[in-house]
Amino acid sequence: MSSVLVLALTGAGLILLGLHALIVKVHLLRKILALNIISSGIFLLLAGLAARTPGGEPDPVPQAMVLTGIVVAVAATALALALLLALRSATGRTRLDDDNGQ
Amino acid sequence: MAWLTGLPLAVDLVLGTTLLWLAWRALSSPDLFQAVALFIAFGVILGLVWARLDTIDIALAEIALGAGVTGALLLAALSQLQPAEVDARAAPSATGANEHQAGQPGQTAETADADEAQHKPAVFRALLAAVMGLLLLAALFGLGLVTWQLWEPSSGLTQQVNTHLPESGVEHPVTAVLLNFRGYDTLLEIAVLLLALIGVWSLATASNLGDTTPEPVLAALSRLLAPLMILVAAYLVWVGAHAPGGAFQAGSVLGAAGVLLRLSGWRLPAGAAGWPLRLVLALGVAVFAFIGIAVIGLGEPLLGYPTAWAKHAILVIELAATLSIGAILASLFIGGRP
Amino acid sequence: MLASLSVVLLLAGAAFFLGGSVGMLRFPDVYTRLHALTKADNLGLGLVVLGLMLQAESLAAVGKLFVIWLLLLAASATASQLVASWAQENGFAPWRG
Amino acid sequence: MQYFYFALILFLLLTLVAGLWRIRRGPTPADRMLAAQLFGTTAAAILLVLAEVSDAPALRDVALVLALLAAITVTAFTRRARISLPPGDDDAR
Amino acid sequence: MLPSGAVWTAALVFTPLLAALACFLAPRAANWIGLLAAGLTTLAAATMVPTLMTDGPLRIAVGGWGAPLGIDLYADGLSAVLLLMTAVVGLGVSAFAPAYFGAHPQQRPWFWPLWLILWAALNGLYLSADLFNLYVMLELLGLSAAALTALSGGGPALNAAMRYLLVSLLGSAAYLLGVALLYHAHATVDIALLGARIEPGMLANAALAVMFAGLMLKTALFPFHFWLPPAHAGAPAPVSALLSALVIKGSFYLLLRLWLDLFGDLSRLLPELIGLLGAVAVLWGALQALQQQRLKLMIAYSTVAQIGYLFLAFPLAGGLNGTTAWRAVVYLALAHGLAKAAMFLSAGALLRFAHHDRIADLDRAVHRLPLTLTAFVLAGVSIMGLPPSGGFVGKWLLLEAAFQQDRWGLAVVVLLGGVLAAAYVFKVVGYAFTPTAIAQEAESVPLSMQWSALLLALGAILLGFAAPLLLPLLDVGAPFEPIVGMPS
Repeated sequence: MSSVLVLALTGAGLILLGLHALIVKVHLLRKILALNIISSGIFLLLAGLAARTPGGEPDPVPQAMVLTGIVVAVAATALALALLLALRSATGRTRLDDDNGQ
Repeated sequence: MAWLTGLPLAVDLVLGTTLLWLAWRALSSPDLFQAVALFIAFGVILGLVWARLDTIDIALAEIALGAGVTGALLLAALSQLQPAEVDARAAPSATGANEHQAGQPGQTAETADADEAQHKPAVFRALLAAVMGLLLLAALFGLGLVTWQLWEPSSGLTQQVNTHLPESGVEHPVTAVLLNFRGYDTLLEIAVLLLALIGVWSLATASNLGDTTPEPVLAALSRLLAPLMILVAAYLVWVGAHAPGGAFQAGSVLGAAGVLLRLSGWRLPAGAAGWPLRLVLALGVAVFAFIGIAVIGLGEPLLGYPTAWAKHAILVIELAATLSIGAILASLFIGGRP
Repeated sequence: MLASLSVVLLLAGAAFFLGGSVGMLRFPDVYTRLHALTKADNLGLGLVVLGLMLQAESLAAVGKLFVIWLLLLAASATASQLVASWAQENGFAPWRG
Repeated sequence: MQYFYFALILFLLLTLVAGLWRIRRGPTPADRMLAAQLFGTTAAAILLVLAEVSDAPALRDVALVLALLAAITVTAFTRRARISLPPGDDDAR
Repeated sequence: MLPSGAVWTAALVFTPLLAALACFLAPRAANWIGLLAAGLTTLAAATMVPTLMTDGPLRIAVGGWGAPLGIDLYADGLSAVLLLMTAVVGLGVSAFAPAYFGAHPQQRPWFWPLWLILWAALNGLYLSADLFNLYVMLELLGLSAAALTALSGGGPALNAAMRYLLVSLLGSAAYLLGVALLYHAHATVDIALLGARIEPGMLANAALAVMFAGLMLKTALFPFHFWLPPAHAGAPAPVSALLSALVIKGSFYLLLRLWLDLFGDLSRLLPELIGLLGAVAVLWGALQALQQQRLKLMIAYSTVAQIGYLFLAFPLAGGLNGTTAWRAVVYLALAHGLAKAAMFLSAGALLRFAHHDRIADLDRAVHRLPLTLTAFVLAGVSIMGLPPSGGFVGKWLLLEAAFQQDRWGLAVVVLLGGVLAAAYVFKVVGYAFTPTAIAQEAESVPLSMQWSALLLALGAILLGFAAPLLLPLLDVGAPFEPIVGMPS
């Protein structure tokens, strides 16, 4: 049991590592990686806690949710990467423009 | 020999620490290529973690996607972002010297991934970093505490799933949840994939992959592997009815087959690249929605398959979904409109 | 008897994995590291797979294990080939002495 | 026997972590990819042992998928390296 | 279990979804498929009104399993009015789009499937009673909105879309974290079941914190509004209308639901804080709008201000006659949806007309494009909150709640926000009457573009008269009362 707790806490750590990088890093590819790591952390928490059933067989419902989440994350990553490439070819930049207005 | 009982815990500690270290390095190493490579490794370790947690369906999906389409997508994006990198790295004598300066000739300043904008004063930045660090630590502490609090055995919905499993049409609980109990989510999630592809196509970032002639060894490998991947995908759909596996995992492997074929220079015949391809891409959502709505005519609720037909309905949906997911993932990798 | 043979095979496999990793870390250039990789892949995994085959519950499981080994063998052979030719094309001279 | 398997897993895991150092260190992308390949092989071995120890034969399918896809990353990498060279410039250096 | 209920519920989500597939398969027929789907979806939204009025709120177990094992759909008055507003705005934008994209043929085949998926996601969001299903809807909504933002291409739009996508993904990730915590604490993700099982404590507070942070980020409440102006101003005009009028309402609705059904009793401090942020948003957004030189950016900042109003209900809800405050902000959300869509569509028509949207160079647009300027002014009337518009009804109710509880500060913010809105709307009108030195080149604007804007603006005004009809509908199922009916 306790080893599953270790992995769930790892999930919490991943979320915050990712969040930190998402805010601090400016390169968009890095931000995309950060978002993926945040999602992975959340999935680890969601499915990690599913393993604390008394019978030992993990709860299938969170497993299904994580599977759904993983596929959504891939879709989002693909769209974000395509946007990054389009932004790069339009402006030559791979970071967000800090200017809020035009 | 009491220390032996600590071995499983030691395995998990190593896995957890490695995961955190990989995430940290992937997010902070100065070289983007290294970051992506470490991120792919992160995916594999995460797959091992899922295996340790006995969540084998997730392990399958994580490995199939991480080692397949996601990894290839990231590497392809990187190759378009840093076209001149190889020239910059070609100094044969270098032993780690050039990994510290990602910004090479041909890369402009922004690919060097300098951390923060430079116009703010240093004191302000340090203060901001300190405040943010404190906030994040507090959040980590809170999240850890909550996780700790949740730490008492609980069966969640396991019992209810098992009770209704015989009516679901499949024997594997996770597949039953995905395709029957929470099939609505799954239907929409295939729609999310299709949506991402429409978004990618609307951006029309044509990929320049696959225009060179493939290495002979690569062509040979893909001739061997692609049929095997299709076989394994079919096996995963079949096995999903009673064991870990199913449409997502199978679709991910199918998508990987598409990526491999594309990498070895294969292209869709021109006749198939138009609406036949689109039909395959849309098939998953269409079939799922069609069956889900058609059952209303039989007096069933939305997406409620009659128990006698559930098995067949799920099989048809899974086959269509596998084809679509595979085709969408491969098309996401290829990028530009066919 | 079968069990102890299996343990011996697994241990031998583990030793080759160790060798592969040490080689990966210690060998001087990419070509010699290629050798380290192939040792771990071909032999290390092969021995582990063989050890596990002795414990396998069915013939199908044995077959699956064998296929996994073959696949990784093919992958590592291809990878070695591709990486070596890449290294040569990009002007990395093999390490001598 | 259980603990023997766990010890084996731990050992393999540690060699895998050691291999990570090469991914991080490089120095060339080729080194990183070789290390990644070794990484995949070791992970497959761990999955197979784990299938034995937790009596979950389905984990072999995970190893199978990993073995099947192991070539893709390395292939994607080499394609990337080729594409980025200007056409006809392959023998220049 | 009502078969008719299941039928229209299915129609509300699946009509736009399947139409999106059809547009994807037959891009050349996209205009016709899209318009047909818009009509059918609006019809479905309209047919459910009498059903709800006679039978009360509706709960449908998808697949027949029922919560907690399966996913439940739930429709009450709150869902219904938002579905209706979405349908009306959707119809208007769909009528505007063919002519608009006639000038941008390369964007048209992508606009339709993306917009129809966005519509399906919104309808699904308003109908779902399942927190995880809502997560999938949020992602569907966020990804389609980001892709639509990028549609016009070019550096600024792509930059805005990228920022929007990252923000949106972070917001839904935070929301999902809250869902994970709640599921593991209470073994369900059904909102009604959770409402019965949730109890004050650290876990509930943690879930509240992450879910609200994520959704406030997505709703662009001050100070999380940074991503909104460039995204809403940079997108093609019909997309701007969708983003401003509809998309932010989706995440706001979810915030409202969570607050009403799950978290309302947890904190005394949080509603005050949210109200304060809302008040700052009202003033800050309006001041920023006043300073903008470009029409679309001005309208976008106006949205930042109008979002602020929606959050003013939180501090009022706990007090005397708190449901009035909720009714008020829902009414404001409806009025803003119609009015803001009309404004952005007018801006689109003006852009087509003059090829620029510099406010100072509008050059007698009022004479040359009277329909469009009328639409803009009528929408402005609702945004300002002047009678007899929908915005007036909303603000009136909000003021009533504030006065009853002696919250004078909030009342002042409401009034001041209206004055500032009047200032920025009249600034535009003033320039539209003024001739400029250089004669403007002008292109004729298709009537369908002008009329769809005008009809939406008229809708925003008519909303003021519709209050006797809409407020009873809003109360179906008593969404603002503390106790929610349990699933049967």
